[in-house]
Amino acid sequence: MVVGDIAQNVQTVIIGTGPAGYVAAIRAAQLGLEVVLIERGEVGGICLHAGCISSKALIQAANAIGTLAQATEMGVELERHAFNMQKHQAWKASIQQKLTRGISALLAANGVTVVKGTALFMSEDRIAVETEQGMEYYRFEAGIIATGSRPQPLPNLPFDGLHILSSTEALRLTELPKRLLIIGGDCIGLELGTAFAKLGTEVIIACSESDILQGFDHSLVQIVKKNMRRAGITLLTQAEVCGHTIEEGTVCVTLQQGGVEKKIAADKVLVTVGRRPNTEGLDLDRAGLSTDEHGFLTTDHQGRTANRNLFAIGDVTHGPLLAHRASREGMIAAEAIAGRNSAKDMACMPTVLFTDPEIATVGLTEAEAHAQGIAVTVGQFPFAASGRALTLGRGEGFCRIIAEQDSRVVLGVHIVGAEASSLVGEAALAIEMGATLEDISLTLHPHPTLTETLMEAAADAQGIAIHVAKRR
Amino acid sequence: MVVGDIAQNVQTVIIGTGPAGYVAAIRAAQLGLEVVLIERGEVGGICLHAGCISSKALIQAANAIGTLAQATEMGVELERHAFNMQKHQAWKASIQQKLTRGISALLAANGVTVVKGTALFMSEDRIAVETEQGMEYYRFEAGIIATGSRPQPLPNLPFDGLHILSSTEALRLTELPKRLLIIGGDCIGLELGTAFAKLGTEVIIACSESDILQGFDHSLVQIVKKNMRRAGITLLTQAEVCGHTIEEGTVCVTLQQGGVEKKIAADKVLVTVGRRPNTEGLDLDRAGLSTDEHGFLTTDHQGRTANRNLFAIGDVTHGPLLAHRASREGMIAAEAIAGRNSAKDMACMPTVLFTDPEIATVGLTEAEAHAQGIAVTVGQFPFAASGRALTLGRGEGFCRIIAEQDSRVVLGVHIVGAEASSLVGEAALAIEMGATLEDISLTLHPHPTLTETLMEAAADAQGIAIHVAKRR
Amino acid sequence: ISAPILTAGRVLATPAVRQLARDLMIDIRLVSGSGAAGRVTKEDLLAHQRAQQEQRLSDAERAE
Ligand SMILES: Cc1cc2nc3c(=O)[nH]c(=O)nc-3n(C[C@H](O)[C@H](O)[C@H](O)COP(=O)(O)OP(=O)(O)OC[C@H]3O[C@@H](n4cnc5c(N)ncnc54)[C@H](O)[C@@H]3O)c2cc1C
Ligand SMILES: Cc1cc2nc3c(=O)[nH]c(=O)nc-3n(C[C@H](O)[C@H](O)[C@H](O)COP(=O)(O)OP(=O)(O)OC[C@H]3O[C@@H](n4cnc5c(N)ncnc54)[C@H](O)[C@@H]3O)c2cc1C
Repeated sequence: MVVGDIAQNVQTVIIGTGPAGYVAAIRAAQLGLEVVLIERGEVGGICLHAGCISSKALIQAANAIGTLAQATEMGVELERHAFNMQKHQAWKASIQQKLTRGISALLAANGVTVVKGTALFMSEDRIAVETEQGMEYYRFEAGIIATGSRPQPLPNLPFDGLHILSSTEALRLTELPKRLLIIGGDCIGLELGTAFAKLGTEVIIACSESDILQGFDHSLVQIVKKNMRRAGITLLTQAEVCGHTIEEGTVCVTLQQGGVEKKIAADKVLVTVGRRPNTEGLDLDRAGLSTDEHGFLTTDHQGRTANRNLFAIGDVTHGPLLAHRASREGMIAAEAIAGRNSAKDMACMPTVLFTDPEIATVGLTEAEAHAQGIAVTVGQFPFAASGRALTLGRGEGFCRIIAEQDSRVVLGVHIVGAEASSLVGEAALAIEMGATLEDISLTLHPHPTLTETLMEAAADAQGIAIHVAKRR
Repeated sequence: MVVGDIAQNVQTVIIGTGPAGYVAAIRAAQLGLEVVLIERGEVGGICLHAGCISSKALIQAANAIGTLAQATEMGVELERHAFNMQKHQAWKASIQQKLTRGISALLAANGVTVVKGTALFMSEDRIAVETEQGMEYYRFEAGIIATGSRPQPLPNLPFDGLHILSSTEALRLTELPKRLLIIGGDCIGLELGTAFAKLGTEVIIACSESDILQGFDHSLVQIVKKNMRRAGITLLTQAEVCGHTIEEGTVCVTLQQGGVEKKIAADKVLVTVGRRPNTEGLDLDRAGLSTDEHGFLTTDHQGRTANRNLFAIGDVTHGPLLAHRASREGMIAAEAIAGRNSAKDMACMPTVLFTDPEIATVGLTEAEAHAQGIAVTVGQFPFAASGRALTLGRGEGFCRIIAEQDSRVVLGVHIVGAEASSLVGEAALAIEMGATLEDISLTLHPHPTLTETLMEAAADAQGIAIHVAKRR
Repeated sequence: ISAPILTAGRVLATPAVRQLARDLMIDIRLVSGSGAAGRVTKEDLLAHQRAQQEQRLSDAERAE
């Protein structure tokens, strides 16, 4: 790095160390670029510190308790159990520490310079970083904006960090709430709500839509809703927040549901009604950029913004707020900066929900295929017919496959059931490879495993499943 | 079916209702063939009643207890637990019943005639079936031998069903043994040994080889051995059985280990030193067939024996004793009989071991590739670097990928770690599709899931893994 | 929420082949696939490239 008069010249500057930014930094460094990576908080971003990893730690603790119930059925006799949230937080912190250290070590091993501070743009090719030691300035050949997103507040239910929480704060609780009201029916609310309910909290989920998980196939959602009911979760749909009061540590939220007012008291309220990109305060206009009305940046197939030397990746850009999208965009942007022909040409983007059971979906749903005018063939296999699922005590759920009718090329796979998050890898590969139904059904899948559900679903779509009675 | 003078004429006769036979029957019926399926025991074969399913039920109960230890770490506080083997057997029986009924229903729905009895050959195209009501005779156009296998006894440690058990009997115990000696280091012994150890039995495994799991990559086995040690299992290698005595309910087995004699006392001894095909008593010579010295039948790429109208599939034939091989051979034989050009042309045959952690392997190992003179590139990713594995409390294990050096076509994948049995589906599809390392690393794998381990291993093989420090 | 990038009439080719097409500056939509279900293979790309080069050569000859 050459220290200039005012600004240090650097090949690549990246703002944000979430799964978008740190991955871009490592990839750029691998390709021989000199990289300065700027982070105002902790290395790892939301994903590591208040997102994917922390939520999955809580979910797994809750699942462990769920396993106890199954274990009883299997012959394991147990006496009482309790959940120690402080111990849980310590365990989670140890994982986060391990992963944060790992990322820092990888950044160091690749020669990436990490600067602690808050970045903002000075011009089209310069940024300022406010560090503890004062301001630093960098002039860059290429820059990447990877500043991520933060929880969206509800105007009439603003976060106070004590009673009205965002997901970030809910994940930092050191005591299990007795009664938790969740506003919002998206995946974050459902994942956390299900976990808290299993851990012993009384959970009420209220969403403004006609059902939870809008955009997901209805039949997948049904399976999850059944287990939510079993976990004792109350679900209120088409419910709008009208107002709230806080008295003696209890929040009382007034909801409007079909013209009727309902008051719900809870010791904590979790609001998960979406996320907002971190684009304010960056002085993007000085870099020649502007966002859409919601604050998101528009980019091309490589992640390039309207400013040719500036890229934007991850949650700040349009698209699903998913860590793997963020990381992949990071790789592609880094490769583009290094002069490669990489492009966001993925045929599909898997989505996994760590609900109970897990949902994993990739590619088109039947409805989406119909909307595109594609004639499809559909096959399905229930986990109840899988010997492996039964021995896991997890006979609920199914695997569905959707293929183009004539070519039999796989267009979508939708799984709700045990280990769906691990099964979806094959489905994603199938779609990217342009595999046909036959390719999947002719591939030997080991017995007794859950992978057989995809094989059988593919066979079912051809009318030749062994373990499904003829329905044609 | 036309009732003839002595023998009923039937298009297809299948002997045995294991995963080979019942699958062949359903497939043949789907293709319009008239099928008589003969079974002397229970529908479902070893797989369902004393193999895959029953062993996995026990393993899962043991894993549930394993989860308790992890749960403690995660913040779940537990009081004592115990294992009730009778309750376990009842649970397992309910699963077996469900699956047996399912198969019977599928057979009925497909119009397959199931005959209860023991079959033997009368001639090249006739069999006799000894039923409770007397003898029945069938003249067939095509026949399939799917009579499976049974445990191999040790001459100086013969099964007595009380103290010296086969896997079948070990799986039917209604009380947990206090001390269990297992003779044999193959997967059946290890799976059951690990499960019993976790459930509270003191387990000693003795094998005659220099290590357990001969044929598996050494580094995979190391991970499993570490967890075996943790579960308190004692492993004795290069140990030969010399003799035994039984006194007051205790078996005392004398082993010879490196010239030294060792006496081991146990309340139960489980002998798992292989399996023997069920080909005696079938009067195969009358059908024009003979077996090899071990009793196995030789078949062609469709499963056809030396008698063109007779097929043999599953455990009675040469090859790994695996249920999915059996089922696939069943499908192929049925299709061949129906005049189709199906063939056993699988590029790979996955093997899954339900050890702790699970091992799943498919395709070539490095050593096998070298032996074939193929230059390979290898990539590896540790579960310890997977956020998902850590939140599962399962940071042990790795995923390794082996590709042809020049073409980068994937030749083998070897996984030891959590949910390996679900992850291997993608690996098998990759090999069957002729996928390259790039195909896998460019496919978007969802975060945070264990599927990322394969993606990272594929990237590592190309020297571009994000989460692995450079080692080249 | 789920992001189907899949569209009707997409070119069937594996991720590695798609990347190779970009590296060879070939518009993969113009390549006819010889693989199963019309999949474009690496060999198809190389054949397309050869054909393009021959075309360019003969165009150049004609221009002379
Ligand atoms: C509870 C929860 C659960 C989730 N679960 C999943 C899941 O299971 N799977 C999944 O795929 N996704 C999940 N997500 C979404 C996922 O976390 C995000 O998609 C992902 O973190 C986006 O990565 P990013 O790098 O774009 O941004 P972030 O992870 O938000 O990182 C942005 C970083 O930039 C820093 N930054 C911002 N502004 C500046 C500035 N001006 N100067 C310097 N630094 C700055 C921030 O401090 C932050 O560290 C979850 C999210 C939440 C909240
Ligand atoms: C403990 C254990 C665990 C295992 N775990 C796995 C695993 O995880 N994965 C895996 O892939 N494989 C596993 N196996 C192996 C698997 O069970 C066999 O490969 C599979 O059952 C073979 O199927 P088959 O149909 O060839 O024979 P079988 O399942 O043995 O069925 C043969 C049937 O034929 C009947 N029969 C035999 N002779 C006659 C006759 N003369 N007349 C009428 N009927 C007859 C028998 O009663 C039996 O029902 C395991 C085996 C054991 C013992």
